[in-house]
Amino acid sequence: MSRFRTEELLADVIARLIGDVRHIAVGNSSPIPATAALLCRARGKGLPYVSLLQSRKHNFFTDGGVELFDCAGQGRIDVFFLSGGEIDGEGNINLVSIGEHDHPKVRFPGSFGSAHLYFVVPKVILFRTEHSRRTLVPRVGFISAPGGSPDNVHRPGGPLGLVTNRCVFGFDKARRRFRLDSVHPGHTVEEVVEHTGFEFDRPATVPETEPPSDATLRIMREVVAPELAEVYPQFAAAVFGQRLAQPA
Amino acid sequence: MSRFRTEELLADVIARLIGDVRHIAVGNSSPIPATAALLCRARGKGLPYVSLLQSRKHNFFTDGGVELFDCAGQGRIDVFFLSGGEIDGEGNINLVSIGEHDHPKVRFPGSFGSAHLYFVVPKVILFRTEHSRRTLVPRVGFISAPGGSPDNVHRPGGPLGLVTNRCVFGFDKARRRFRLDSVHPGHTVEEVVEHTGFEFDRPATVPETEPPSDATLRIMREVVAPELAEVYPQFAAAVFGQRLAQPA
Amino acid sequence: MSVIAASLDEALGAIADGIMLAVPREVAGVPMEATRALIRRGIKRLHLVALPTSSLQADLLIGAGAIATLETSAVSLNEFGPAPRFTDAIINGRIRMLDATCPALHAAFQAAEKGVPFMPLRGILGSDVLKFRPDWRVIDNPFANSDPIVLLPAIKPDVALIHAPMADRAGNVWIGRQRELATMAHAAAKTIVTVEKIHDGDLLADPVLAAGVLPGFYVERVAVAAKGCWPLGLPDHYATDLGHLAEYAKMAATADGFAKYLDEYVYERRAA
Amino acid sequence: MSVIAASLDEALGAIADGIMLAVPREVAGVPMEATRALIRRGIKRLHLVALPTSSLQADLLIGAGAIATLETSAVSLNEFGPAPRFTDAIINGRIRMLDATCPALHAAFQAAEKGVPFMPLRGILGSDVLKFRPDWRVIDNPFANSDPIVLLPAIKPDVALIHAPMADRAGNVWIGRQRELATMAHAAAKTIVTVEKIHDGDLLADPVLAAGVLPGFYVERVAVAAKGCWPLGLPDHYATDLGHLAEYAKMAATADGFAKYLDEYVYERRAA
Repeated sequence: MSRFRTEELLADVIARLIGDVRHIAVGNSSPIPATAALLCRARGKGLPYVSLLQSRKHNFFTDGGVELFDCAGQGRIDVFFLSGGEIDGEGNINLVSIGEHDHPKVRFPGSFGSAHLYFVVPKVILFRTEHSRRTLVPRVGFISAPGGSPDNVHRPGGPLGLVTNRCVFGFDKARRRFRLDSVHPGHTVEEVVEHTGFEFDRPATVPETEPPSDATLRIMREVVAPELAEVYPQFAAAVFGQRLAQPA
Repeated sequence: MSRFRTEELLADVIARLIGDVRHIAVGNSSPIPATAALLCRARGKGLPYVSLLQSRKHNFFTDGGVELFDCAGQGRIDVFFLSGGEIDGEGNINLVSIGEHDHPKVRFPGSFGSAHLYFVVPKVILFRTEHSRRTLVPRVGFISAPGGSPDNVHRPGGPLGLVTNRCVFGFDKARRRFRLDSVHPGHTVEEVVEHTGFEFDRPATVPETEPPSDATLRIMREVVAPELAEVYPQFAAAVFGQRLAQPA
Repeated sequence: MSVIAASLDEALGAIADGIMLAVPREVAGVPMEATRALIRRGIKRLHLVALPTSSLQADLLIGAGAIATLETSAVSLNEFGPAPRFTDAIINGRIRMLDATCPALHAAFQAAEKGVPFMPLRGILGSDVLKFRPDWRVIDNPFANSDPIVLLPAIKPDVALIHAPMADRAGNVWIGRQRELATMAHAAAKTIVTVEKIHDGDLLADPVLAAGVLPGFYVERVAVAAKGCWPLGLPDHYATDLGHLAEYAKMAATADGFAKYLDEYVYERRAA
Repeated sequence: MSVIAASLDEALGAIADGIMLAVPREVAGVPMEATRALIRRGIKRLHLVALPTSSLQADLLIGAGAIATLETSAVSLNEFGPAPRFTDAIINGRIRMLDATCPALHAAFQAAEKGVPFMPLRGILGSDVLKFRPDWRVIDNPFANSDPIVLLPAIKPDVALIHAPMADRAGNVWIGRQRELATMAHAAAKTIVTVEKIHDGDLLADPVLAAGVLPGFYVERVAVAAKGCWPLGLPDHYATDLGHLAEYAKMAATADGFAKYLDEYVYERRAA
């Protein structure tokens, strides 16, 4: 069996995309991005700040539900994560519905804060573990938040890239187009092309996604996993064998 | 000597102007309006709420300095008190300066919240204990807050009347003009005319201001005075002989 | 009349059919016991505004036929998947859905809190959220050249219904960090609160407690509802009943199953 | 680098000549010890924004020649009468005065807090406050017909300087009910805090304390300044030194007297 689990690979990939920042915020039901954020913090010296919105412990907000968005509006959130029932080749995300708006065929939960955060958070990392033509589409059925905006629109933020279970796409803001940056071990470019509904750029040779180092795996399993268990007990147990604890 | 002090008369007059309301707010350095507000509360059964902005005890606000103004904007403050270095016959008040704005001859502290509260508090009671041609002028040198507004301006609030050391003026919102409603005991209409710089309406016979009843004086001296002492120790001592306490 | 109601049903009296009712997100403490009481009473045609999202509460009210219009940013059962009655009602066009985005709802409540007709907000431009909200406006920022910005109209609910750890007999409610509960109360015409318990003494007297208090001035009625968020949790007090939510997700997947759920857990008063 | 500064002067390092400095009203706790330290350092050309009013602090800074522009709604010594150095500077045109009204300043800070360019506010129309603020705008409410409303541009201070009862070693500051201190910190690029004392342990760990906390995330530097508001008071902690304020009012009435006051109480460090 492999030296690491897919979740560990994806968390490591995301941690590298995050880079050197001051504040990472992670929304609900995002255990892998949360793992990546806590990994960055475990490596750093007191920084970055990590706000897990579902957590009481890893969350400094004291001003109610508006503080996350105010904080982002102030330019004080450097990284956030978004997903989508559909994501298209221009980085538009759909969290609402497919089909006629008033009588849709499919309904998703809703846009949450995406229509604001996608505009004001400099590094928005798109994340979807189902990489298929059903999820990665030519054109979304509903734009919860657009991947790009006209030049006169106030938009310090936007998509940095898209991480899936098969590969990593970078996003070219000028051309509003994804670029295949690496394919995960055990996956192929052909497979990515076959399962991606939108057009994307790619170099002549696409590198394999760099696997997590032993040092990184050790930090994830020994430092991050126990912290994660407060918010994602099932995930921490399944992935890291962390003993189950009742969530706070 | 008289059965009551001028301060007690004025507080009683103001209490009658306040009438039956839910929430009275009183700004800084306003001991007589504060006495009137606490008198209304002492007579009521739990109502009205009284917010003395200088007090910790008689002040329920927990949302910082903005709450007073938000509360007023919500229509939840029924009565407030304003004064002015100058007050003119249209109810305009001047809390800023006299003379050329950039090089004034006289400078007052500033407008405080008047430019907002005068618009949104239904019953604003103007109060000035120096009734002279220096303070009650034909036209203020600077409009901190206007007495009236055009019909298309959102203005649920405005002046109810003006109480001075000599008399009580009512305010006619339609005609934007004061009307002499009563003259305090020991003062005369001629004296009011002589010391008032603006034109005002008056009936053929102007009644004397009704003096406070013994019951009212008892409540003021026995119930209100001790409450007042927290915020206005000197005033409570001078007017009601309340033992001096260090302000909170 | 004391602000402390003799019964939960009495406290909920002001919540009439057809009103605009504001309710909080899950981590702020959802008044589920009160929600069940409203369903038992047969509440109808609500315009429900969930600030900014909802889970079991909205799904339950929708399934029970209590909702005409739903205004929020998302409804789901989180780790237990989509909210089945919400999804079913939308796909079959049984409720009017006003899709929003979280900070837009916060801003709209803050506009009402300040007594202003609207609040500006960045982002949203070019989204279909904006396209399907003709009640929202876009203006050019008057302080710049060619800088479009969205304006959200104030949301003024008839009633805000919230749950909190405790209240005193003057109706002062301790909300702690859940500041949006204060914003909701400031924005709403009336606020009704269920609490875990009554605090003897004055919550405003102690400066440390007072920092987390919604003043009774804004509160219409208070009723005690111990474990009032069940099966959802009340942060720092009790956890979500995950087993029950899993059961709800399974039962509510079908109309029949949902009807059984109502019979078992709503119409039959559960033992506290 | 620890957020807790080794000295008050070190903590104030970010407050450079010519910056926009935001300070709170008297009841919120005025950092007077820090103000004296800035005067000793010879701070110059400040754009001082007092949210929403000031008393001794503004008068002292004006008298010391530290202020180029003052933006606030009122300056006075309250029961001790007009603020003499403020009045003198205005009448002799020595400072640029931006007269405001309290809720307009609160709204302008809230605009910066939300990252929006402006905030609307009722009232103000027809006042000379508006007439002398060409940086304020009036638009027609887009949600109504012929409904003029004032828009205030966001105020984004370079530094907010505040005082609070306590902070922990992570820079979390307990501000209690003084919520505008959080708004100031959210609006400002940097926030510097003096505190009565350092709290051992994590102020965010206890939900009751946490309700009154400004998170260290927003705080640049913290310095201990016991009795840091003297001669002003810190509500719930110590009262205003009325005798000293009376003395100040008398001395500051003349330029010579004010110079003597500076020598005695500012340049000569008072015994703590």
